[in-house]
Amino acid sequence: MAKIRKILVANRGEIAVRVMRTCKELGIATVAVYSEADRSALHVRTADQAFLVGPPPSRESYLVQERILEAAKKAGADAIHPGYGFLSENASFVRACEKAGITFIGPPASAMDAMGEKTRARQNMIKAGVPVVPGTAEPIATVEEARAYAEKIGVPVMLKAAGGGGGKGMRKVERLDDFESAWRAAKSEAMNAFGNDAVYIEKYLEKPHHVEIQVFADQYGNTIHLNERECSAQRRHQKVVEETPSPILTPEMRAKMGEVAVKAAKAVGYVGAGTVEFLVDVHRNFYFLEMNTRLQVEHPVTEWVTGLDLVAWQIKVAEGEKLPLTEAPTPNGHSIEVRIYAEDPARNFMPSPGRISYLRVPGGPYLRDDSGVFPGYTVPNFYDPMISKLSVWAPTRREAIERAKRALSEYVVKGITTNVRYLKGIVSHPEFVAGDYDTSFLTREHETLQGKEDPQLTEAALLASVVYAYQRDQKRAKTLPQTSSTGGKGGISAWRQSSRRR
Amino acid sequence: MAKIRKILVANRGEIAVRVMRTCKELGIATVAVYSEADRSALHVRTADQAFLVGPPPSRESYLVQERILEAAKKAGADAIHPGYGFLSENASFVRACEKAGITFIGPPASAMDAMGEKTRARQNMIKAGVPVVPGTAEPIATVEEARAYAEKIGVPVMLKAAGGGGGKGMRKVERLDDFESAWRAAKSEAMNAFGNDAVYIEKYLEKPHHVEIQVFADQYGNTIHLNERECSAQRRHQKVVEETPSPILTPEMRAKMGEVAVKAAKAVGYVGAGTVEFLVDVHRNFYFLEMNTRLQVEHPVTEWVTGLDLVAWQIKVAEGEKLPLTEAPTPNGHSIEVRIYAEDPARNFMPSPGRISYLRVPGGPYLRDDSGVFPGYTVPNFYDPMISKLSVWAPTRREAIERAKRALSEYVVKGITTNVRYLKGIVSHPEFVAGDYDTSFLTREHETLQGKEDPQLTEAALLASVVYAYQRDQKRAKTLPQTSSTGGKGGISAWRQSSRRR
Amino acid sequence: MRYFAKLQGQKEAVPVDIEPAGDNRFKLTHNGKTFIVDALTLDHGAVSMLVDGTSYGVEFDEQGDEVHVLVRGQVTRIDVADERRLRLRAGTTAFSAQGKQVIAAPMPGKVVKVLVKLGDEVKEGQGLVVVEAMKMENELKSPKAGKVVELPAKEGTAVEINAKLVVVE
Amino acid sequence: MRYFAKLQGQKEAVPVDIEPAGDNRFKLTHNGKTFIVDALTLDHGAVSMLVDGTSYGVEFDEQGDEVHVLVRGQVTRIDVADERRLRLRAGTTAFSAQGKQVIAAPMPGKVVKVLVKLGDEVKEGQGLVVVEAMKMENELKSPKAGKVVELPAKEGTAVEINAKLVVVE
Repeated sequence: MAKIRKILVANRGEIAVRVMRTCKELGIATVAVYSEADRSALHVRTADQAFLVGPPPSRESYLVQERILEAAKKAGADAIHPGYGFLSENASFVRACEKAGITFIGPPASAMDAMGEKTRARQNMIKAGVPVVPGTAEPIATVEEARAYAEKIGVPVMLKAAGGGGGKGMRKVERLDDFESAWRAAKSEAMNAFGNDAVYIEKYLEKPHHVEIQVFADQYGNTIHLNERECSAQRRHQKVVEETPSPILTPEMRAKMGEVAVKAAKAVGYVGAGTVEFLVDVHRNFYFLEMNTRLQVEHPVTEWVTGLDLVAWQIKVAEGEKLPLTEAPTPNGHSIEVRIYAEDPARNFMPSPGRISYLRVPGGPYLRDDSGVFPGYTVPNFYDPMISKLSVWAPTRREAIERAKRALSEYVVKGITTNVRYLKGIVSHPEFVAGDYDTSFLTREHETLQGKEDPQLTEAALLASVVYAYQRDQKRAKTLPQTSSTGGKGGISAWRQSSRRR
Repeated sequence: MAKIRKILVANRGEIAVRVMRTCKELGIATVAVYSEADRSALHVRTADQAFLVGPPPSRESYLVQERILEAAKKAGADAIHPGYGFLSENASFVRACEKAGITFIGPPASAMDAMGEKTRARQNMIKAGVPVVPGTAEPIATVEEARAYAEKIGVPVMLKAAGGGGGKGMRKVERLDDFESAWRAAKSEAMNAFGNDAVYIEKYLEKPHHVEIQVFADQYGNTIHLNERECSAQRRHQKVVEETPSPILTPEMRAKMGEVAVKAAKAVGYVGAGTVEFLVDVHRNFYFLEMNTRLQVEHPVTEWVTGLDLVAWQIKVAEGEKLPLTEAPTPNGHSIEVRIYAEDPARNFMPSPGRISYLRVPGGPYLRDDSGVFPGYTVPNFYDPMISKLSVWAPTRREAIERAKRALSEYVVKGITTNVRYLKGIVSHPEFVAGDYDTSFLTREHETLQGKEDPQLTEAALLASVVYAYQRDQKRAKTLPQTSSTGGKGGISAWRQSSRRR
Repeated sequence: MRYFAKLQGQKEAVPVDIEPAGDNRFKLTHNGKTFIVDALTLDHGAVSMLVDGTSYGVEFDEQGDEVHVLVRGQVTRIDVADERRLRLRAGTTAFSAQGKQVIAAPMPGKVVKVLVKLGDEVKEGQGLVVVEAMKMENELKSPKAGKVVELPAKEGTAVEINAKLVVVE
Repeated sequence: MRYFAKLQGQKEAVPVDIEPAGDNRFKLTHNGKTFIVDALTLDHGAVSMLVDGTSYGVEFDEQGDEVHVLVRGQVTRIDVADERRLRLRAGTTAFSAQGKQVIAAPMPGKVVKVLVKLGDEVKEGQGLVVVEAMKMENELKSPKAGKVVELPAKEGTAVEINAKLVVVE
């Protein structure tokens, strides 16, 4: 098969940049696509070429197949990397690429058909003899039927988008009273995220762990796994912290789950990078949850302990190369990833888009920042609030935790609110440190994770704030004697002005 | 031996920050010292405590033992980490620490005596049966004697500071006419750097490689080596790019040199981290050059391929722990470090201190930025021009080179001139890529390394500059109608003003 | 000079006196205690603060009335002002002290659903509008039981931060 | 509007015409060729520039007359100005065109050695003063053969960038 010379990355933000970095190292030219809201985005400047594909809402830009393919033709790209989300798990797009004679870097459409629709996936896995979580075999048409089914199997239940994963269009229902609103939210989120509002129901397992297996397959049927990732630190079914190896897995379990994951991938003729997600219950039984037929956000932790570049592998497999390994490498050391979101944990994780006035990222040994932003960038409010992924490596889990805390203590983002302190709260929490935390961890411990106040630091902050205000006012008095009159909002606007002028 | 609870870092810049990072991960409190020129430096903010030790010149601050010890007592530090340079190889300081009852994190004074004075070191090594470069056994008193000796053994010769390494107080003399000025420069630099202007002479080997072996010893006589670093990419005897493994070493040579290095360390009763530097000639004979009795600038490349934290090891050895390894680990993959200097390669590497108006550091897989600066920081003109060390890792050397190029392409420093492009020129140069480059490489290839011009990029720059000027002038016309009158220097000052206000 | 600093979540603003003491030094007095603070302001809204030897790297981030102060990973939200400005402030905040409650957009986004009609009686905690930002839906609930007296929120419209959506009385 | 851009190392400034073309677009004409450039200025002296599909992340850094333009790792030093400013410039630079050569401090630092005396005859390339900055000693050599007619440099004194050290005529 021919070498790939130019790749269009059909995505935005950190993952677009991350893919382009590997392309650059491989000497492959890159093409960015952007919506009107992303003209100033980092991925546009990182690429060799960039094309506008429509208005801010993803449905009108990043999700419009024709626009993406048009850009690819204009640029003369011979391959498309979909990243994650958007069109990455859309089989019809894969077919459209084939028709256009452009290599889609990912699994064949058939494998996506088999796995993309979560409900069909469940049926396929049952056929393949893979254990699955009890639930409906099909999406449910009406809220009434859905509610009836929920009553039948009994709450808590999970509402899940059939069209895709990543926590979008997912809702846990604890009380039947909340069913309607949860249903509405799940469907509308699903439509936004995947352009498909089909939702189905699963029984909710108590205190489950979310453990996933990275699989990789070439075009010749060689399929291996690259060990697991522990992703139980979730909020709203959105992963927040991931690590590998999983602190709860024995070598035996790892081998068994890896074997099942490979079986699942082979059952659908999988090619490229994929992830088989499992729920592990308190008795350490594991159930197939879904297969993500694309690169995962959290792939860096796997890269840290294997020394591989998964994006480079994806490209090589798409070029028709054979897998360089024939079996899972033994994990080297430990890696933890934390996701940095533009959101305010203190205000119910309210998204906090806006201008990043100052940014200082951590440095030093064994850490990695996969960012999609830069100082002076304005985070738009149309897309996922994740602005960066910070990952660390260390020989042992204990050291990795200390390193993650150190790295987070160096992360400074100003102008918008982020969850940096919350993340530090998570990796410092005794339950996380002990290693046996289930998917209810973040919700249960919400209060503690906000972090408790250190009176010494509060006093320091108090003193500093007075010095700050004093110097600001002195300076203002000097540089803009007139503004005292302009303080329409009781001087606040004047403060802002002076801070801007600085 | 007792655990260390608080460490004073008797240094500045990136190495002070790097040491403090490890301390933080180990739960050890940190104390910074700073000169009047460093009040705003990053290491001051990174530390838990900070104390002023004197005026800008290092002779009046960082090199004043009493001041450092006074700060340590005030802070209640139980140990001092010297970093590299400054007091790190000063035996009298080690004794002063002992007297003060403060643990010095480094070798015992006796080992420094034996190795610190380069001339004594040579004698000791000859005793220990280690091959050395021909030269004077002692420092030379007068310029006349020195010149006479140079004439005797014949140019080219090396003038070297007896008091310390790191390229300071070192001059190569090609023509006897240049002898006096080289001698003067070497002595005065030596005095500045080590407070000792003793200089001796060595025969200069043609086309030598600089290959060094990292050694480590605990307090119980266990001494191992951690493989080599290739440091032949030098300018003015200042390392610019380092890598490991060395592309010219066979496993046999590695073993042999490692053995000799361990012998050298044992011969002087060495403890802690040290580096034995060798010159390797065209016939692959190697000669002892000197031993650096401290942490090296380039230690990160060794950390990348061993997974170790050498600073953590230094601290544990100082606490009396045994070495965790009993022999050299096999290097895992390949690592390259480039040193980012505030200097202008196009103007004879003129130092370029000043304010860093904007900084964007590279991110993504397998790279590490050890920086001592931050956006908005003013680089003072009193100290070493190195502002950061960028290192990368990859499974193979070829991939590491591509990654280094990619990382450098993301490094943006504005306000001061840096050698970033020059570094990219080095790692892209065929001779470097081929792997067999000697210490004359950078000087020989100076012109090529400036990089050649790409007309397409020049045209892009031309267009961009006009857009920039146009928008700037439009904005100025709007916001400061009056400044047209203030352009004292023909509008230049006005440009500056407007850019400042922005 | 006297400043008043109100920590987030606290009712009372505490007085702090400050006077310059040369170089970057300031003498601060806060409930009885006096501190000599060496505070070097860096040019990106940060201060390197030394309080007899202890080093604090402080980052400031002004957001409306508050300045967010980041010290060693802890963010403290402080509303600090001199007497004159404090008086001005008092005027503006008096309003919300009454029974009327304004529900404003907590972030820029899009109103995807309005769950009430003008004149509706609502319970405390009842959902009023759903605002979507960054693909997350956020249901804004009523802070009190009462009646919807204003309803500027329209489904499908984009809203700026702090835009008035609902008023409950 | 017409600008003149002089690339470092070139004698002649080339004329470039620019006119806005809506949004972030500009029509530029440079020796016969016309470009439609989509140039979005970011707020830290950078421009994201698209020239029919090709993306250039451009970073600007003003240093004196010149603006240093960083594009894909290549730094181009350009002196760009409109006609009025260009005329002003001419006046200031005329001076060095004469036989007099001013040797100025290339960076802030300290004069550690003055190697000549007032009135000395010097050869081209002869060392005049040694300036130390960042622990590196830099010997400044005479650009031409001539006579030392001014010598403001004093050993042991600190000097700012561009400070006049020696004048050779």
